[in-house]
Amino acid sequence: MSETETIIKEEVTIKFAGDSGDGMQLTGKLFTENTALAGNDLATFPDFPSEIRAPTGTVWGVSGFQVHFGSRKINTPGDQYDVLVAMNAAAFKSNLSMVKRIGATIIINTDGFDSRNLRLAEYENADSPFAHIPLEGYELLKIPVTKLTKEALADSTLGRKDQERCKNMFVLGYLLWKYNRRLDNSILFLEEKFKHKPDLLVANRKVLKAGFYFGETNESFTSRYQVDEADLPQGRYRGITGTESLVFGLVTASHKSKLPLYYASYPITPASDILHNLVALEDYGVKTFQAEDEIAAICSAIGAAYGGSLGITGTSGPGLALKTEAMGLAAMLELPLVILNIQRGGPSTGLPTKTEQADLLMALYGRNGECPIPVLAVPNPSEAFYIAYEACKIAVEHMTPVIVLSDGYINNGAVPWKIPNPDELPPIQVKFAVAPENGIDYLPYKRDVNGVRPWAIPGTPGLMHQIGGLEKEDGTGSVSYDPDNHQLMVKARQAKVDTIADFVPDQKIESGPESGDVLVLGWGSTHGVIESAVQQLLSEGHKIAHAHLRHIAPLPNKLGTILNAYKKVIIPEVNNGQLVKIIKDKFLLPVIPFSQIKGMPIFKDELVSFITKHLS
Amino acid sequence: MSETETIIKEEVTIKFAGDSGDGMQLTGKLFTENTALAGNDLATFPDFPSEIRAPTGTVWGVSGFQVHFGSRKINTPGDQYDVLVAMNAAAFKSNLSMVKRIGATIIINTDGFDSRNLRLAEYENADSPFAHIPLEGYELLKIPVTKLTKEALADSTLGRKDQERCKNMFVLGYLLWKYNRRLDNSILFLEEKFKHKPDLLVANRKVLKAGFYFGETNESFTSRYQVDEADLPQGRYRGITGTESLVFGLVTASHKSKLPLYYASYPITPASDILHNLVALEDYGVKTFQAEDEIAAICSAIGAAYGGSLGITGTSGPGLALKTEAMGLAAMLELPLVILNIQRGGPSTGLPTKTEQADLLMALYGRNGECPIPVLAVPNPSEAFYIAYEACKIAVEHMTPVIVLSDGYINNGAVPWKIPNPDELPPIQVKFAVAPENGIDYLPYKRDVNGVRPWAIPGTPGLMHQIGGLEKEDGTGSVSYDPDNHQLMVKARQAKVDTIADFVPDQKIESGPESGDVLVLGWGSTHGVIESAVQQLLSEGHKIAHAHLRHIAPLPNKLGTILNAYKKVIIPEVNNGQLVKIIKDKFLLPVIPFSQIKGMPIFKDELVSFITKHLS
Amino acid sequence: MAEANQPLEKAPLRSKDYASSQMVRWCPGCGDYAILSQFQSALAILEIPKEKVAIISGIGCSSRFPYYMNTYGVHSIHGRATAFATGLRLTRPDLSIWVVTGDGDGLAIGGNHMLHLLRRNLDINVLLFNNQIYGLTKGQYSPTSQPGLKTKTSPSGLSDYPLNPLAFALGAGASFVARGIDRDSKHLRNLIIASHQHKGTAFLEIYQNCNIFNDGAFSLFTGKETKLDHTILLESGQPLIFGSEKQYGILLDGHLPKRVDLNNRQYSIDDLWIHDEKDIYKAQILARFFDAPGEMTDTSFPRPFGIIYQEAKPCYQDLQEFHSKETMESQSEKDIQELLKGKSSWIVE
Amino acid sequence: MAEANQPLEKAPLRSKDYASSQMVRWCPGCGDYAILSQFQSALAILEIPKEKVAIISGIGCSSRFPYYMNTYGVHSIHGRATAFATGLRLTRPDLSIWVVTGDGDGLAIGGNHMLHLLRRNLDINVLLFNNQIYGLTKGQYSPTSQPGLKTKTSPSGLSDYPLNPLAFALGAGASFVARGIDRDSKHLRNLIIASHQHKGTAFLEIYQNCNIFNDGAFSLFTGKETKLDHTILLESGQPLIFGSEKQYGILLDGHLPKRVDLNNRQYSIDDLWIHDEKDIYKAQILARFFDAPGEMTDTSFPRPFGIIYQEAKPCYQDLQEFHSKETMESQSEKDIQELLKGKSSWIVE
Ligand SMILES: Cc1ncc(C[n+]2csc(CCOP(=O)(O)OP(=O)(O)O)c2C)c(N)n1
Ligand SMILES: Cc1ncc(C[n+]2csc(CCOP(=O)(O)OP(=O)(O)O)c2C)c(N)n1
Ligand code: SF4
Ligand code: SF4
Ligand SMILES: [Mg+2]
Ligand SMILES: [Mg+2]
Repeated sequence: MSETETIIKEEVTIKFAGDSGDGMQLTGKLFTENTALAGNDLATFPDFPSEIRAPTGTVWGVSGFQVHFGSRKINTPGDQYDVLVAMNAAAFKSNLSMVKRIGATIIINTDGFDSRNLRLAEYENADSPFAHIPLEGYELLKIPVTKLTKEALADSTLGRKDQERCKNMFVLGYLLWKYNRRLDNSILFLEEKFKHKPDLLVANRKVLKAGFYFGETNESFTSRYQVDEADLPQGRYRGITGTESLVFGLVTASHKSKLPLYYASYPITPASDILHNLVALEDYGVKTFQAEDEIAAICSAIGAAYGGSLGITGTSGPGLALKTEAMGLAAMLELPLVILNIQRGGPSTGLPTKTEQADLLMALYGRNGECPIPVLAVPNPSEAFYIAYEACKIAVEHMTPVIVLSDGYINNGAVPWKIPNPDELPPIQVKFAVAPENGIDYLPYKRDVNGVRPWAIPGTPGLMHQIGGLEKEDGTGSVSYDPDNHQLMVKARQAKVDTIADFVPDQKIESGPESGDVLVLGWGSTHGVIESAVQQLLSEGHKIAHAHLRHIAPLPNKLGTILNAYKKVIIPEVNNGQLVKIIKDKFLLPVIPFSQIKGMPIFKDELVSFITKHLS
Repeated sequence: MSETETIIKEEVTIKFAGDSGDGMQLTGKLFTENTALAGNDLATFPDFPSEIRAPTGTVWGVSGFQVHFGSRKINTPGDQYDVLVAMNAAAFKSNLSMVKRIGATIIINTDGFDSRNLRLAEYENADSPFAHIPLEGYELLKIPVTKLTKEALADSTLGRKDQERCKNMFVLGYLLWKYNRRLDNSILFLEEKFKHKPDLLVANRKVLKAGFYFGETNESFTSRYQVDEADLPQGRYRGITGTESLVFGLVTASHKSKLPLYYASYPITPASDILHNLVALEDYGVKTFQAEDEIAAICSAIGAAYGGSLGITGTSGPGLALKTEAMGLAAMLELPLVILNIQRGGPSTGLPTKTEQADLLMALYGRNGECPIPVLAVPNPSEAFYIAYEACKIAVEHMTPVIVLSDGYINNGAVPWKIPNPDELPPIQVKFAVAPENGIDYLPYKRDVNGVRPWAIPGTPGLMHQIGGLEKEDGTGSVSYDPDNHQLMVKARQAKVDTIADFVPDQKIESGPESGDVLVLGWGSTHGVIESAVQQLLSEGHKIAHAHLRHIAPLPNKLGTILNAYKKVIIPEVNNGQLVKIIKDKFLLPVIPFSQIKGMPIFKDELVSFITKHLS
Repeated sequence: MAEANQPLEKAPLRSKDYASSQMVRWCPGCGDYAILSQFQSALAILEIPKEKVAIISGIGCSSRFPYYMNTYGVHSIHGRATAFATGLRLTRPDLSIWVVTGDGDGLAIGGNHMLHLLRRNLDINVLLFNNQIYGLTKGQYSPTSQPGLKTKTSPSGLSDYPLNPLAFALGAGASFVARGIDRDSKHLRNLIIASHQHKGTAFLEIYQNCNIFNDGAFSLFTGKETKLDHTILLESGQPLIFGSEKQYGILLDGHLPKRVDLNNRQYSIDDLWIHDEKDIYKAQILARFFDAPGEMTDTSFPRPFGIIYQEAKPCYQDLQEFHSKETMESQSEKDIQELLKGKSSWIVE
Repeated sequence: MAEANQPLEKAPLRSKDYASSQMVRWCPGCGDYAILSQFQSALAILEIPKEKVAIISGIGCSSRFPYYMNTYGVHSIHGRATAFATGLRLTRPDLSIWVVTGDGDGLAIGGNHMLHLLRRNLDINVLLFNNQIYGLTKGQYSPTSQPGLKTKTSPSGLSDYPLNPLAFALGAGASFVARGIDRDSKHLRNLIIASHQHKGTAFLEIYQNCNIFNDGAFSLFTGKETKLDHTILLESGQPLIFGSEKQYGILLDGHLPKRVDLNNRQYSIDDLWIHDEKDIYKAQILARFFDAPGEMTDTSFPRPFGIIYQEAKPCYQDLQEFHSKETMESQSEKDIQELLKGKSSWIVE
């Protein structure tokens, strides 16, 4: 064993990249699992090709998995890579620009850089992809991974293809060595996975170890890294994606409220995974329905809500556009309904596999007539659970449709998650109407002190009533064309939604002082990058703070006071400045937009330097 | 002939109200035609029942026609009536609240107030509907119209029903007498209408005259009114509804641009009339298509635009909601398309036959992703023509979908209209792309100096290209997932729309001084009522002005300067404050909203008193 | 004992108990009145408790229907009643669910949801009021309007092919397809009852006269003089006979339908086609008695009324593993905690 | 003279001239490749100038099609290609318009526009790539997926009835209904050619293997061993014979189809059903060789390929008074002024 220096690092971002068939997702997941058990905080983000199966070796076909881990709090999957693993030339080409300029490590599988691969990756000079880039500052490790894998399996009975397919384990083994990890839990995983395929198990295990020992024995590589345990709150943890977190929030709401969950959806990227997850939970009383389109999905969810279920529908941008008319119906019927919108790049079909925050204004305003609907936004995968739960609570307790905005970045990203105890969640109060005993007429639109009408479900004797999308008379719910009644009802619907602000937490500061030079105000998936940027600037001594909106309609109480406590307010968004409009309209403050609309999360460095300019 | 005093009036509002079968629409139209020929300025508004044919005698079945005329400029159909003609108890009941408190005349057909009619109108005390109202201050004329009609036709061979149906002519005759008018042109009209039904002609003419002579001979009624000619600009005039005006604007744009007009729509109140009108214009090269739904309508219009036609689609609120996804496609394809939205009361099905301005935010923001689309608003029936024309011009010259907002009030209202000369309209420049001669590749997304891409229609040799709703590469239009390209394109689409501000007139003041205490800023159908209110306040010596937005996206140049020249800005809207949000966001000005959401136009008096409060 | 504990038997509900207190606001003379009344009477015969009935409609004159029923009712949005009802059905197996829709609502804007409802065969009864016009929006042509019809949007006569609702329903895989008409009340009532009794989606097209915008659209089938020669009432197991004097019959010449005159002795009743609701091939032929190809007049074959096709096939709910509210309530809190914990978790201390 | 003035004859276009320069990005092995290549070859045979071809698609793997054709092409939005094409067709009688769609795009979200396109009979050719799955969104079931299929959204096997696309099309009133399959290239090419030649809407369903998410869905119809026993190629005027040794036939027993074994001598070729594309009743029966009622296995009848039905009926454009661009240009400015002036106007001096 050679002498290896061990360098302690606070945080590291690794990107595994290869062809769709190279098994990079699995490599990433196993590395992540190992990382979590090592006690690090972390965040991950997969990066699928937009084609189903693009031709091997092309840039279109590159699949990647990014993991950011550290001994400190990790807020994002990282924007630039400390380590890039490139299994072929196309993976190298499409990821190089994201590698840190200084001190990064690039590990390439030299067997993926033969002339065929270089040509497929459209390298002009098919001989040397490295000719074009200044490699000073990088640690470039060229390893013939495929060859070494095959050598490790010299005596295996596996066919060539199957042998080659083990090469991702070589990479994993090598990286586990490099980050001072133990092999045992990855071996356990392989044993489980290949329980019924002993020859594959043997081969994969062999290659995994070969990668690890390659690190130990190969003299040329001298440094090894160590990332210490993070100081996470005590408790039981698991890994979770944003999608799972959302789904668990809904299912938990269903259980706490004792309302059967009905989820209706039409497949669309990136929302489809919610349906895929919920379909598997029928044992939890979940009923799913794959509708013929988004309109049918939402209408059937309203029908389910009318019948007394927790009606939920989910989609992404173009699908939300189709649901707008029916959202109006839900608002008019004043039935509980949760609408999940997992944003993606727009407009139109746009960039289906890329992330964006550009559906905010549509969520707030995209309906005919005066049609207020509460809008909540998920800040990160962990909190998706709580937002989903709260959305259900608001919907049911305030008899209103509620929109939850998330995005592809949150839903596909994964983090370690402190498993919540459902008993500690606030209860969800459901009050189904019962027939008035004194024989007086039932009034389906008689509001309580919070402006909420009763929920009377079919099947209940004595509560027969007829409702619809036409304007309704206050109290009785009959059709009314009366001018004053209309104004009254428009205001009543608005008031009902506005009142919700009194039932949700007041706006708070995430970090930083209560007043100062700059407040960075965010919503949705910019949470992590803003938090990182603000932490950095705080550590540099700046008077800066971070506030993050979980509720955009109605805006939480105390927001105005907070905004006014800073000299400047900066709003970073992955859109052309949508929250900016809301804040300017509501508070008449000259907030400063920072927008980056590139189908991916905002880069921390760019945000930091933008804020820095405004700090001076 | 009795002595009758003739009182000169500056302006008068008459409301004809009766059962759906009482012929009030015809009475109103004939009176209006007579009024126009008398040289008055005027505006009318019909008020249909929301039921197709509600049971006779009920409040649901009341049909009305309102006409406001004067010797001064008339801006609205009037909010309160100087004269109410009530053919039965239900008509009386449902219109009474709109009659001016002082000095108004109520003409009732006593034959429509028998106990059956009173019961149908749900009068509690079936004997006297007048018991409940203070009739001091009114001039109440009780005329047994039905009886007098029958008497006039004593020797007619017509059946009883047909005889009774002539009673609207009695009212018309009487009112023509009351306003010092001549009978001849109404008689001409009857002669035309009943050309092939001589007995009906004879009867109607007889009753018309009977009504006229009833005024002349009946001693009890002493005052007669005279409204002098208004000082209208010289020229040839005709009567026109907002719908017709819009339609003519579109057809004229088609002719001036030499682009065939393709109009696709799905029936919906109040937009259907546009389709009804255009269907009749096939001889003008107009192609109409009644689609299976609103989505098919807009998509087919985009298809027509792709093929080189002037593609237009029209709808009302709920239909616009359904078109949102396709609007995104049109924006992404950057094809010319005009989308007419005739607003009605919302949300959801709402108040289909009532007016409202609550689709503004949806028009601006109701699409997934960053999807800017120009929005124009029609201020009144006369200008609908010019707005429609301009919308087509912008769509074609800037290769963009354009939304035109009108509403039920404008589309159904009618005014005298100075007939425009198409030669005097600015030309519409259409440039279809032709194949590059030098053999270089055609670039479907190469923008000109104004950010506009070329229009290359199928059938043109050498320009074959493929486009779609996915993000496109700058220039080539190929699918692109490139981060920087996406940001570039988002900004380019926004810039293209913003640039339009330089091609439309700068914002102007409609009336009042260039600076002062209050600016009343409006958009859409509040034009008339704001103008009237401001005129009144100006005449009272206030420093007040009126500005009206015809373009809401992009906002016209110079608007900021104008807004800042007044101490206060008041924005009256028939919604919960939608333009208010836009102006606050854009100019950070604490504008004052005045909103009235009653399914009908704002009342001038209420507006005046609101403004007055802010003037002191 | 069990019997002694039962509540006193309530008086059976009568037709008028199903009527709401709302004033019915269709045009006087509209065919909708007759349908409403047969519907109320059918519910009374079926003895369905009022609170167990949910009527979902879209938008249109016909879709005002729920307001006039003293049951649960939703006047939803245009074309989407079928989708709304789908969610209700999937979560509420206990209710009697009716969709009331029009030719515009159900076949223009709502055609797709109708298609998929029929395909899925959910236990929902669809009453499609076909007046071959858009009534509520005041008289535009609809997808079922007849060629040549002059309407607000076809002022010089319609030049569009009408949809054949029964052929459409069969093509969609419907398990119950029937046609009734407003003017034949008892027959209509029986069809409504049969729709209820059918498990799976029941598609009942009802010809309904709109006396304002399309008066007389079906006069051929209702007029005293024409009716008997132009309609045929289908009855299971009975031969296809029609005509003012039962003088006509229909037989199958191989696979081809043929109209014959029984008077001319060439054919007798025994040669005629016997109606069999369960025969999809026959149903497909009957559905074409509408625009029979090769026949240039629509009078060659009589218009069939009654149950064209009925098939007992499992409905969607039976197929899906159905999770009722009860199932859900039996889930303990422990389950959800297990779910949240997942398969692999670790402890941070 | 006229001839002398004509431009030099251009070399005829070849199949590959219709291919765009874009790299085709379907999964290796996807059935879409074969369809693309037959389409290009059909256009070459038909000699349609590239610029006269417009291909409109929705969203889905199949809907990527236009990018790979060197013609005009629009990759529109999900389910709306038919509607988009409708507007293009109504305004551009000169183009050859093709809609390319999938089972999800054309029959789930786009079912209604498909229905009304077929009803209206506009002259548009629809190629429906049926892979019985949602490919692009990575493997959810579609309205044509087979019962029991395990997909991302039916992990324990699908319990939903599949739509029968041909029965649907016939029910919608389609004038041309055909079925092809990716693996039978020449047959497919001929069907594409026939679609083009048909005036009116041509509905061509193409079975297409999605080797990633639904591999082998049609293996019964393509596998060497099963193919001949499970498929039948329809040819006008020819008897319905199939089987590895042409040993099976189909005949009509009255109006009922019956599968017979020619080897057992009870029946001969002369007894068999002769295919007649113009016979709607036969077409309706053929369309049911899919889920033939009363038959519990789907192998009882072979799956028919070829033109099921074809009817010459006027297409929408012929019916509508069609106003071409020329008509419009012939309108003088005076007309429009007359229009604006209307019937009654007056002068203010
Ligand atoms: C989204 C939407 N589009 C259009 C309308 C207007 N609309 C209401 S009912 C109707 C058609 C009514 O026809 P039908 O369904 O046949 O019912 P009928 O009135 O004839 O009974 C239309 C087009 C609407 N309410 N909503
Ligand atoms: C409005 C909307 N809803 C959903 C989607 C997502 N989506 C894209 S393609 C598709 C289905 C594809 O299936 P199919 O039409 O059969 O095409 P295939 O990929 O199988 O060729 C779906 C659901 C979308 N793009 N737009
Ligand atoms: S318009 Fe026609 S369908 Fe509607 S209520 Fe009147 S008669 Fe009936
Ligand atoms: S996912 Fe299926 S349909 Fe799509 S390209 Fe791949 S193989 Fe073809
Ligand atoms: Mg109808
Ligand atoms: Mg498919």
